[in-house]
Amino acid sequence: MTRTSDTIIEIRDIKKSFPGVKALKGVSFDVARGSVHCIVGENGAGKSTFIKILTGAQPASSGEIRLNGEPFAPYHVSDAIAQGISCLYQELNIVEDLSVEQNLSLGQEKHKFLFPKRADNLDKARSILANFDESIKLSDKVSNLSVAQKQIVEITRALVTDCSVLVMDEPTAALSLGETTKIMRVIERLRDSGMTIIYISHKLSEIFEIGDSVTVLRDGEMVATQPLKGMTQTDLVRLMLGKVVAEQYIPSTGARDETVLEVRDVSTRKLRDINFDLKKGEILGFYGLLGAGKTEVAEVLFGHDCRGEIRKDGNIINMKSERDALRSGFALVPEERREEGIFGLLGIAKNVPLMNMKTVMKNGLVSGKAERDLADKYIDMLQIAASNRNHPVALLSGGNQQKVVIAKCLNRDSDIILMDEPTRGVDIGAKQEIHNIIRDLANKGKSVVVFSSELQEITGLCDRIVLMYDGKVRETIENGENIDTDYILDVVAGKEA
Amino acid sequence: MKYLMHYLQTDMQKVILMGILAALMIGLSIASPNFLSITNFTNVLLKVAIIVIIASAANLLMITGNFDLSVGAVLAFSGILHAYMSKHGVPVELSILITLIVAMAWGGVNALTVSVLGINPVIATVGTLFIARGFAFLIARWDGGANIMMGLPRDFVDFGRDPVFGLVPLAIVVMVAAVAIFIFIEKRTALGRKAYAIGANLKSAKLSGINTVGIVALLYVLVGLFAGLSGVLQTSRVGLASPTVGKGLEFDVIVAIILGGTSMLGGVGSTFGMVLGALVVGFTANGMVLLGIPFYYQTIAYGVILIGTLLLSQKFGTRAKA
Amino acid sequence: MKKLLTMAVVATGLTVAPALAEDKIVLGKIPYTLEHSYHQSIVEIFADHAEKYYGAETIVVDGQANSDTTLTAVENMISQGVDAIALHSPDIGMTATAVAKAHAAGIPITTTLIYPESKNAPHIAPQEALSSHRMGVVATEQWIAANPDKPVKVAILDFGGFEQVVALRTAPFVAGVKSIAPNAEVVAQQNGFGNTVKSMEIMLDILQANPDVNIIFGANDDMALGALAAAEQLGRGQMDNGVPLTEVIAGVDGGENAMIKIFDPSSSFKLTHGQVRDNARAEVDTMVAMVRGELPMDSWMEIPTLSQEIDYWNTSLAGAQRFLQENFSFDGSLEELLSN
Amino acid sequence: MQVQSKLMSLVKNQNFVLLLIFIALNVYFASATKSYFQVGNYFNMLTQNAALLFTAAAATLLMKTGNFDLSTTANLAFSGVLYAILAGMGLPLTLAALITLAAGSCFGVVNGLLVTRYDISPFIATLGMMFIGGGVALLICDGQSVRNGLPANFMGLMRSEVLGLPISILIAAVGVTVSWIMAEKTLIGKYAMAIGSNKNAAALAGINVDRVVMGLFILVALCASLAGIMTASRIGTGDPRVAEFFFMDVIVAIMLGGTPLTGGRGTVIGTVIAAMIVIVIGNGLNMLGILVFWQTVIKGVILIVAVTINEKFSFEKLRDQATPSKGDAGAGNGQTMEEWSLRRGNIL
Repeated sequence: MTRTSDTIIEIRDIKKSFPGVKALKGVSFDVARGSVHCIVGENGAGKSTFIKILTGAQPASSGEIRLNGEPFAPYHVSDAIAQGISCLYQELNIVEDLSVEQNLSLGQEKHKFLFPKRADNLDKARSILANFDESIKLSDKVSNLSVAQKQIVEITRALVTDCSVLVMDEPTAALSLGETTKIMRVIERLRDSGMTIIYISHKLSEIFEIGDSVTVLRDGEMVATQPLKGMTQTDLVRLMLGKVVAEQYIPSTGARDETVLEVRDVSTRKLRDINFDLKKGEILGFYGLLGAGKTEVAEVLFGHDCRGEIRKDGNIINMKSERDALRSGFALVPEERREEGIFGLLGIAKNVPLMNMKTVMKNGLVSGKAERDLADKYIDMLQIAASNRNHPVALLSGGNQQKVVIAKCLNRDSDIILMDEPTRGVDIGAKQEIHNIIRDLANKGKSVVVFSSELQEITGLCDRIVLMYDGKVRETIENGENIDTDYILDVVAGKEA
Repeated sequence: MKYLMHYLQTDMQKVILMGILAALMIGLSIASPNFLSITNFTNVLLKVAIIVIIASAANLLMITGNFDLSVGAVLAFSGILHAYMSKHGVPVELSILITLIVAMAWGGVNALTVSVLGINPVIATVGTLFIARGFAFLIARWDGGANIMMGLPRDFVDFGRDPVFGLVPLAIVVMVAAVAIFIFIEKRTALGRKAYAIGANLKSAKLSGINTVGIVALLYVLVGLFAGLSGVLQTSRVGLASPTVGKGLEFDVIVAIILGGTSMLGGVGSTFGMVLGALVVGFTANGMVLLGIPFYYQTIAYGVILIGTLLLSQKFGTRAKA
Repeated sequence: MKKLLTMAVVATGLTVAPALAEDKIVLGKIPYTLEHSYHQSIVEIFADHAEKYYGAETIVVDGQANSDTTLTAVENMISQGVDAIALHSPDIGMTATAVAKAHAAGIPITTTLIYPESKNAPHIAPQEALSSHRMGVVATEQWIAANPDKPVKVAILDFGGFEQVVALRTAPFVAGVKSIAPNAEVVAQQNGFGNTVKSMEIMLDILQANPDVNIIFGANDDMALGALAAAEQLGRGQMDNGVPLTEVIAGVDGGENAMIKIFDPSSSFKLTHGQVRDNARAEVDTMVAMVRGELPMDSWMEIPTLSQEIDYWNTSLAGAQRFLQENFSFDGSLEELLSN
Repeated sequence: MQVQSKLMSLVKNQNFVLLLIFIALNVYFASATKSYFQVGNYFNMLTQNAALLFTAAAATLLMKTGNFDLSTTANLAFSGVLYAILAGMGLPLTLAALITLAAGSCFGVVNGLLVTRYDISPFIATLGMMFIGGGVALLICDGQSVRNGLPANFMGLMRSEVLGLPISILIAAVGVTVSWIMAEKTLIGKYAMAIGSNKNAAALAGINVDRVVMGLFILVALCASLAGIMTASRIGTGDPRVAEFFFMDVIVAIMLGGTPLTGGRGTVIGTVIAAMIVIVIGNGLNMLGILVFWQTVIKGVILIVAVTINEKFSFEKLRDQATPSKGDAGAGNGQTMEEWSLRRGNIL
């Protein structure tokens, strides 16, 4: 009786303001039943706020949503779930200390006087899980699962509750390529079974791979809603930014003939016989799937215990801690910006010198003036958008936070800078700026090691690329005009040469 | 004016404390004719001196996200130890020195358990509290009584009672010095900067090469030192060392720090705010005794001020931010 | 395992487990709190006396000034099967419960200082009220004699509302004061928590609000000493060779710390009263008599002991020296200490 | 092989280790003093600490959410005094008890409101209530313990026996069992764990976090209030200064039992065994005639050593094996820095 192309959700002029900020300035569009509807926009465009309203986590200030033609104004998350809208948030929202089964029913248990009744949908849950990943058992403790597996548990949880609309907020942000592909297949299967999916992502390739239509938000306003068919990535980016950003590999200008770092036969519990060199003024990329050992290589270079030999400028160095690594001339921009990079409560001026307090000390004391000057220098140099250098860094946008972390790292003035996922969760404009900063560094004679799970970033940025698979270095290739991305994918996916 | 607005926005709690303090001053001046006098202010300062001296160090410790519940016991232990040694022939100066070293060792125990071994400070420092308090009683008992007073040499008491420059009591001088030292550490030294960083984000601090274990350990030792110093000062001033002193002092210290705007989670706070917090508590207690109010109202007032200040600053703090 | 080892080592190192020999009488003594020297002394004399005169064992469990802990101690002693219990309780109501429990188990019990309203067990009754009254009289007389023009103003430090402290100490003291100076006024009464440092802080505030206070009573010596320290800090606390100048301070217990001040002619802490030895002996004697069946265990009997009043003007130094030796196992010389 | 691995996992089970310690202590005390290992003594220990047992069991649930209550001592004293006052006024004991429980639960309501509605940290909120409650307890009786006009059956509650068991032991058994059922068999335990482990996830899963936390604060307050009634009935008077260290004992038992202050895990069984260990040590040392000051020292040493063993040996190894590589662990904690800082900015 209903056609698959009819409208399931109508959104009419949704507005939301927080004290001092208008997060949404009137958003209206329709979502077709059984489609994958993507929402894109830069950080701060209002995507997260919109999702929170749609899923009942926050009320809208004004406007109306209709679900299946009926007015829909969820008062609480459980209202939305009861009416068939489930959401996968950007952060994993499962409870590590509970089992898979307990997580699947969390908050939705049927009960009598708070005693849970035996779940009647366990078989269903088991079969859904098996569909995605047979190795996950209902009795497994979630803390023992990988990130992708946790994500699958979250998806399963939504499916078990019989939702008709599944909202996914950057589900692949923390996933490796292989795992992303897996999730893409899952989404396709869900769509084919008639579910409506609202999909939010920074990764344009994914959107074009699975999306049917797209809504573009910019600064809290809806810029466009249109089918993806017939659009190009450039079209979409233009809509998002109002300007086109193309990324092309530009080789570093340095001579790159002096070896500053030699890593020989380094092994840990997760790495086997790692060998590579790093030249002065070079950007070296590490690429591989999640679990291939990129992060572990970064850890070894930043003072983690290992067997094997690391030579810097020809001398064997022996590092036992992060502080040893810093002393030996390494600096790290860590993967988890919020948890390992910034000091959210402190202002930019206090964040920047923390890796190298000497730069703001005069006669053994901290000089306020030196601190301010230093902060201004980096705000200027890295184009950090902040109204005030004492503003808590936690209140800055993701890209600007990342720049603060980089500034802190640059201030160390180390010879070798390690960057683990330097642009994760950063919007496209800031990403470009960060890449320029990295190139600049290399051109000034620093050596940069970039660990990234984004191939585009690696090929657009690095002079040489180390390909990793299963804790081993598979191959080191020179970047160039005609780099073969298909070949790279084959190597990191473990395909034998 | 603009500066004032900025101040209002960022330091709401301090403003509220100043307001409470001003209201207390005005109210008490009207209610009690004996309130407004130099001796009374000296009394209040002497009373809060012990709290402020310890809280100066403990404040920076809390800024790193840690705290110490053993300060009261270490204070009692140090007082008793100092008295015991002085009584049994150790020169007062040497005795003070040894006491301070032992007090630092108590801080070292906390440093070891909390900072190095990573035990939760609640349990670890309560353990130290029990041990130090138990030994305080035992030392007094080994001396042959429940406290030590008789046979203390004259210069033992003189140390605590003789005013500095014939004007200011030593405890107040030490208090001012402690506050000055820690404001200085907070504003002008790498130690202060790093303490804030540790409290703001421990993991980032580690990856930035900050010696997190060492700094937290150092601060525990400093808190021990200042608790010991307070014990020596208090014992000397009173002229009697009792193992029962300082019960509940750990809460007084924490209340002063929290009232002053330091977060238990670390990362924010200031020595200046802590001093304000201690003064509010001190003047409230002083005023209530001056007015002859029974002591249990003081306990209630304590709780009301603590919760009330936080609620107020929350209310006005958010409004100012909006 | 480590923990167990620590436990074992520590415990065996410290224990002299009292062997509950069949033929020996075992006496249980529950002091109010071992944190005060008065109670440390009484425990010592108690055990000594029990051993010397009756060959009896003593088990001591601290009541820690807390009715819950004290009752727990009573219950545990009952289950340990001691022959008799001596209880110095912090609370009247709880004492009734403890006595009832001991009697239900057929164990004789004595109470000290605090007795249950049921009045069904022998009670050691130090005559504190008498001496407190006398201190009030002496202090007021001395003050008025030296300062006839200054009306008597009293400040009191107590334990915060314990009724027995009111009945035995503060109320009789005030009555004594008023018997000499009917217009005397109690201008401040605050909780000194039985603690010298707290008392000092609070007395500073009291003297600030009421600078005309001239008689101070601390409901134990620790509080009186705190009051003295406060007075000294304000440049008071002095006497001119025993003639009151600024105020007169009185305490209770009579330990050596207090005594040395009382007999210092220039200090204003001048009176106290106390009794340790007789209380301890009376407890032991009564208990053994009950165990032997010479005394009924469940009928009221008051065994009065003198809480000796000691003050600078009426007690000789030799008398004070003897008091300390008898009650606090004092082995020094008061005279020598005073001359230092 | 299998037996061995089972044995290994048993050794790594924290509760099993605690149980071993408990048994070892009993063996030691039983051999060191003959008055220890007797039915009467165990009855004594349980009667005296019945309140601690069921309050700690209930507070375990609260601690699992990452919250705790320092005001239990104040509540206990306040409730005991109020109960005695009401009974002394001639109210039937049942009615007096009900009114007292209602008044005592207000502690939980205020604590809960301050923590959930006003985002004040549980330490500060309940510390404030500790001061206020303690003051009010002294205020309503003017600092004097209440025993005037108490009915003859005032102590009946703690004197009566059912099937030869003192009623207080039964109350403790029922209380502990109820808490255990709540923790293990009902959704409350699961929700408490979810809230402590990942508050965001719990909220987004549709759990009313505030209501659960509030409910548990009230539960703990009710237990503390009942503890007050039982204590008053046990000692036969409403004493405002009773059980000074009750709150500390409760928290120590919970933490020794393996529930961290931050919540997320822990068991009622662990708490109960840990509480029994604390109780047995106190009783045994008294039976051995060890000076109270040495007992204090020993208590401190045991506390530090036991928690060190708990945290460093049995548990951490388990965790190490369970935790996947660092890269995977990242997104676990739901509370983001921004939220933290904003919240802190508002509160402090």
